[in-house]
Amino acid sequence: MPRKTYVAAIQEALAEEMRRDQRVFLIGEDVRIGVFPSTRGLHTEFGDKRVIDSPISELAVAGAGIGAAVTGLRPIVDLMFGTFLYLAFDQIANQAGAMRYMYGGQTNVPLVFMVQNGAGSSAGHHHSQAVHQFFMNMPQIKVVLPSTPYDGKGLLKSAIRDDNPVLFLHSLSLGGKRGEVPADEYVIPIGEADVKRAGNDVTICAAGPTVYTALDAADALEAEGVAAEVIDLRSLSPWDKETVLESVAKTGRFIAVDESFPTCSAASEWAATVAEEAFYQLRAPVQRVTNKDVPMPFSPVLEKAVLPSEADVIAAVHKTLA
Amino acid sequence: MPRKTYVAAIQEALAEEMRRDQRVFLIGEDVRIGVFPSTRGLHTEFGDKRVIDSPISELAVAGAGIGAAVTGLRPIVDLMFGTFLYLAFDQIANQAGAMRYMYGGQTNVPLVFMVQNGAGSSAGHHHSQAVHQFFMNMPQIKVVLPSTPYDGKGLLKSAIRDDNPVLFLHSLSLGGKRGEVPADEYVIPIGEADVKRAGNDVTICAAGPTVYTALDAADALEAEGVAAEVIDLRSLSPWDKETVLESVAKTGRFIAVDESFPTCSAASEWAATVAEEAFYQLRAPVQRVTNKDVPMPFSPVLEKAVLPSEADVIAAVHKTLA
Amino acid sequence: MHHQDIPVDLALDIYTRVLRIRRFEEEVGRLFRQGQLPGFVHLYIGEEAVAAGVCAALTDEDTIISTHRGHGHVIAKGGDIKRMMAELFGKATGYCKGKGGSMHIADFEIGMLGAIGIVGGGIPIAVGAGLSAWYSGSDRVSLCFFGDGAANEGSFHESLNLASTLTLPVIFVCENNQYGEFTPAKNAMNINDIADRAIGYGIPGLVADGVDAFEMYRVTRAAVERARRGGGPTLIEAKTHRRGSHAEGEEAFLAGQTYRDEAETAAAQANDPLRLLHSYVSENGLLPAEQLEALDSDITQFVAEAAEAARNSPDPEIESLFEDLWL
Amino acid sequence: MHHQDIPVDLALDIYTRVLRIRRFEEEVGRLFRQGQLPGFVHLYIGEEAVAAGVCAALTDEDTIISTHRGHGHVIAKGGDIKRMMAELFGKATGYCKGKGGSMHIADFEIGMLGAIGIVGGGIPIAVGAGLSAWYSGSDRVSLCFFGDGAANEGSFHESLNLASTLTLPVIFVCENNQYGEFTPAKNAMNINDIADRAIGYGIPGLVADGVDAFEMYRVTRAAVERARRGGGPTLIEAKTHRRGSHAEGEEAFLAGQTYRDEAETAAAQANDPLRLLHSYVSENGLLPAEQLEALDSDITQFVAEAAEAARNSPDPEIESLFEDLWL
Ligand SMILES: Cc1ncc(C[n+]2csc(CCOP(=O)(O)OP(=O)(O)O)c2C)c(N)n1
Ligand SMILES: Cc1ncc(C[n+]2csc(CCOP(=O)(O)OP(=O)(O)O)c2C)c(N)n1
Ligand SMILES: [Mg+2]
Ligand SMILES: [Mg+2]
Repeated sequence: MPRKTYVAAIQEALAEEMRRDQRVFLIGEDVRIGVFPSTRGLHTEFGDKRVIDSPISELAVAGAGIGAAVTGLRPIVDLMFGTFLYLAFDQIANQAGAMRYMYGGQTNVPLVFMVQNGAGSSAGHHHSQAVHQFFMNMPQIKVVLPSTPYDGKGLLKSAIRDDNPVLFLHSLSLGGKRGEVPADEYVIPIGEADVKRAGNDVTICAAGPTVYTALDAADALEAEGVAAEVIDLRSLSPWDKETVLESVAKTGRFIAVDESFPTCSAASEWAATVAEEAFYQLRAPVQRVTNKDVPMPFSPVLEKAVLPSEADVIAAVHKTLA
Repeated sequence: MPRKTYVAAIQEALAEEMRRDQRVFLIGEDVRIGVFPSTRGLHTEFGDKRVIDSPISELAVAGAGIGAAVTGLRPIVDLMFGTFLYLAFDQIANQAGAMRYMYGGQTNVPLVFMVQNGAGSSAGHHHSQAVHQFFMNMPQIKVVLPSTPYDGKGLLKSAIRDDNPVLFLHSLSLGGKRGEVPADEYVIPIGEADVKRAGNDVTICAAGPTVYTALDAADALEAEGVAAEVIDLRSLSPWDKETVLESVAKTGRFIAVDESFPTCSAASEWAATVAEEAFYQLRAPVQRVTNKDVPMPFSPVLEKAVLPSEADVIAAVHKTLA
Repeated sequence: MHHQDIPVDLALDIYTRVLRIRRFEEEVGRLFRQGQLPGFVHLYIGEEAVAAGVCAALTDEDTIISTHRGHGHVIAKGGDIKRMMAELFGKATGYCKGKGGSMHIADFEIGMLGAIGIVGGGIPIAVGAGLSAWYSGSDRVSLCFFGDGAANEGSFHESLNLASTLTLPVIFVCENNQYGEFTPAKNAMNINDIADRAIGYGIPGLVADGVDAFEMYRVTRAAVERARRGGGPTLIEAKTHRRGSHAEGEEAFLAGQTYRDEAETAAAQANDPLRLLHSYVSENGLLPAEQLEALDSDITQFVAEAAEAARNSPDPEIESLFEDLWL
Repeated sequence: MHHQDIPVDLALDIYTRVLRIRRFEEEVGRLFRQGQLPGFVHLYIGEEAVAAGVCAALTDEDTIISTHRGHGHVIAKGGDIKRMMAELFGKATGYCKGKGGSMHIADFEIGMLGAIGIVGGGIPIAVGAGLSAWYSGSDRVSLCFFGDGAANEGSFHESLNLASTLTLPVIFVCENNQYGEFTPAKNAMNINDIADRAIGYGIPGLVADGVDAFEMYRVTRAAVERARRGGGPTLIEAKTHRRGSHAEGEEAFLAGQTYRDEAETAAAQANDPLRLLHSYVSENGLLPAEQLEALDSDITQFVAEAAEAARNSPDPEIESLFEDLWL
């Protein structure tokens, strides 16, 4: 199988879906030139109408995506950084995330919002926050966050084909990661986790960049004779509770690794769910490994210290086994 | 002690703090006439400069509050309904919630954002969402949600005197509730829960309107011989983990009752924390009682069915005791 | 006075739309006062000529987006009074099966893409509907109603600019009814005409008399033609008057406080769009007096029946909570 | 050419500000290319006359708010080059102890209330600083820098309108450097002059030559006087040119793609604000040639020393993570 980078796989998903379906188009700031390489080259192939550079107007661009979606198109709205969604928050939470329901099923919103999620480029608070937890809370928005080129391509295709609004999160820090991507057409269903590493001693749940943190920790733990199971959720909403609960039934120990501010985070959700539904299988308390509870600092050493680290995960595993 | 309504107590806190400190002022849409009675009458006493009607421009009004706060004033920014904060989300998350930290402690943002939180007026999705979970996630924002006139007044005073940004949430559905409010000056520190009812069998954690849901359930359970402890968190961020953990140490059973969409909710946070830190005291799984996971419908019967009910709480208690 | 350019059929059509809105809103006001309606209700009385004139210039394919004050837009676009009334009652037979309510009526069959309870929230969505038409090469036009208050929201600015840069077929109709809740428009902006804001986007901005349904029709038609020709968006400011409360029952809110300019209110009363149209129709003999009366009583009765039917409709089943979530 | 109204001291002051910004930014560009700086860096080269002229018209009490492209604003307002450089390196000795970085410099001591990385995010905050002055009866003025791209954000619209309705002492300086990232301003709006948007708020809107520091000084001074007199806000559009990249290292982003109008770039090169000022200062004999040279080499050396000091400064302690959180 050909090996591709994470961004190349995402770019490929965009190009293939735009070829497949004339209703799919891309709109956002500088998507033609491509601030992120994921949209680069699409303008050359698809032209002005299908790759639209917008003014810097997140609220209107998000809303325009919604209006286009409810009138028959399948927009991909690229808003660049996760935090820029804050400017479009109303359109996502109040409109995209409710129109179908609010209007009694008269319409649907087949729309993908696409942004980079989380830290890693030492760009300070305004460009380094993870935002998935906000959108997971919304009842009518799907959220995905792939960690590999394979998952990135397969999930983006599913997101574009989904008849509901999907927030597709990608990670700048994973952009250059390479992995196998089949030449043949495939999709990855939204809502299915992937066990990235099997193990019987402890279940570690992660998504996006933290999958690698968890895998690195699992490698280190192997040397100690601890077999950690690393589940890459891939989809955050809906998320694959079943796979996680099955794993915990086997391991009796659970650690949620999540790049985000701790309170009301995805890690809180995973930990609460496991505590609720696998209580009698648990042999030790669930644990959360998240960002430290501070805004994202600029300095690379501070940024690194804020993010969940391999050492944090190992410490949590040691604690759960103690 | 005089008995006052919840809104009257809030209004009193505003008036007293504005009298006490010339730097305190109020800005928002129709705060003079008072869309909500909490701001009524203040304009008559304090005049145009201190009670400012703004255009319908949530983002700018929130930002103006921040700019005023960092230059020496103590603004209260009333944005009416919780969902309207979505339009100001950037200013809250990126600016108010980070400026002090981001600028290395050079400044601080003594600012209160004030909105009505949650459902209860059958006004449909756009006017009925609870939003506290979003702001609890932010590392540099405090969040309070009082359930009684006494708590409302005391917490609002603390919020206004706090040197950091505080989101003060109040509840339309509690507006007419009456309770004792001391004539003498008092404040309630942010971060302290209040045990609204003591009991040894199960710990029920709630805030705002769900405190009454929990208390009603506790009344009904008493008849069955079950003694539920109802903790009113009052402050959601920071929240009083200690009081909750102490209670769980006693009861061994925990139920989080939270009016909000379930995923990544405050209930998830409370449940995860208890599961993490009180695991060995727990005699049954933690449980969450939240909204059903759908946008807020308009119809009163549907709205009621979405919200956490007394029956839901009782069912959870039965389950935890089974 | 006779409007040469308004054929009899059209004049009667517009008159009927205005009348239907008025009688509907009057009934809704009564129902609200009687405590029969849940939630908030914002009436369109005094502003009917805007929706009626504007929508008469649209085809069934053209789409509209509306606001919290949206009943008139639905009716003007040809919506079903019975289903709307049922929705106001929160019933299963309503437009949105009781999930939307007064502030969230939609009828996608007739191009009414929905009322939005967030001030300014619909404007970008209308830009998207216009983008859709432009993208597909359709000659559909997207039209958006919003208030003077909404014109101070960031969404207004971003949306008009976006529509302008892409030359989209979008018509922005600002219903300047002089108030946003209790705040006079002139306190919320330092300009006389919101239409002037069009200058900032390089698009035409027109002021129209929102009490004159025919003028609304004319300016809208010109904007529609321009949009269909690929000429891009237009901003139309309709000067109109909100006759009654911001929201029904506001007396309780106000608790004796006032915010209205009495003289202005009196002038607005005198300049009633329904009365003006009625005079026109009868003075020019477009319809005999008895038919005019019959039309009115038919509509009045129809609305009353709609209320009766709505009242007697079933509430939504609790199970329906989990329907209409995903497609 | 001789500017009668610009005293020698002032001309030299402005010249010095421009020169300091230029030498600082050149050094930062070098450091970035050498991989010494973390994060994103946006240089102000070509736009120096705007910050220098504008800030020369402000007192130390007046406040400014800046953007992702903010180094020039800090220097023009009298900021400390050493502390800024240390912040760019993310060091403990930086303005924000390493927590802010290039896009988030602030110096509250000199009324520099902070750079904001969110496009348009600073505009409302500047309105608040103006509100503060108005509230306290101070004659302080609040000034806000932002780009042509930011003028399409909702925050621009809401902020100018809010400042206008309250008649606040706020000066909005739009640095129209012709691009927002890779998008020409003219593609992102259908108007020639952003200043025209002032019409929509009932405030003065002026176009100024952003290459001419003295003109920037003059229009700002007039706006400041107006604001201090209680005349309310002014929008000033400075026509300027971003000489280099949107962000340093964009060649990698671009991967061979181009977005610039070559002729325009050449014209901008020819119209360099530093060269123009240098000619003025030397041709009018404001400073002898050798002193001019000494000034330049002093600044150059100072900046190099700042870089050296920053490089050798300690990283923040990990414990500092939990400082500066609450007051
Ligand atoms: C974003 C937002 N802010 C505030 C409100 C509360 N609100 C509802 S209607 C209204 C006034 C709107 O004024 P205008 O746009 O002129 O419309 P009108 O009611 O006059 O038709 C306000 C402030 C809201 N629904 N949404
Ligand atoms: C809200 C938001 N959207 C997008 C961006 C990404 N971004 C950073 S700078 C920039 C261009 C800004 O253009 P302009 O306002 O003209 O400022 P200039 O860079 O030209 O000085 C963009 C789009 C951002 N930082 N914030
Ligand atoms: Mg209005
Ligand atoms: Mg620019």
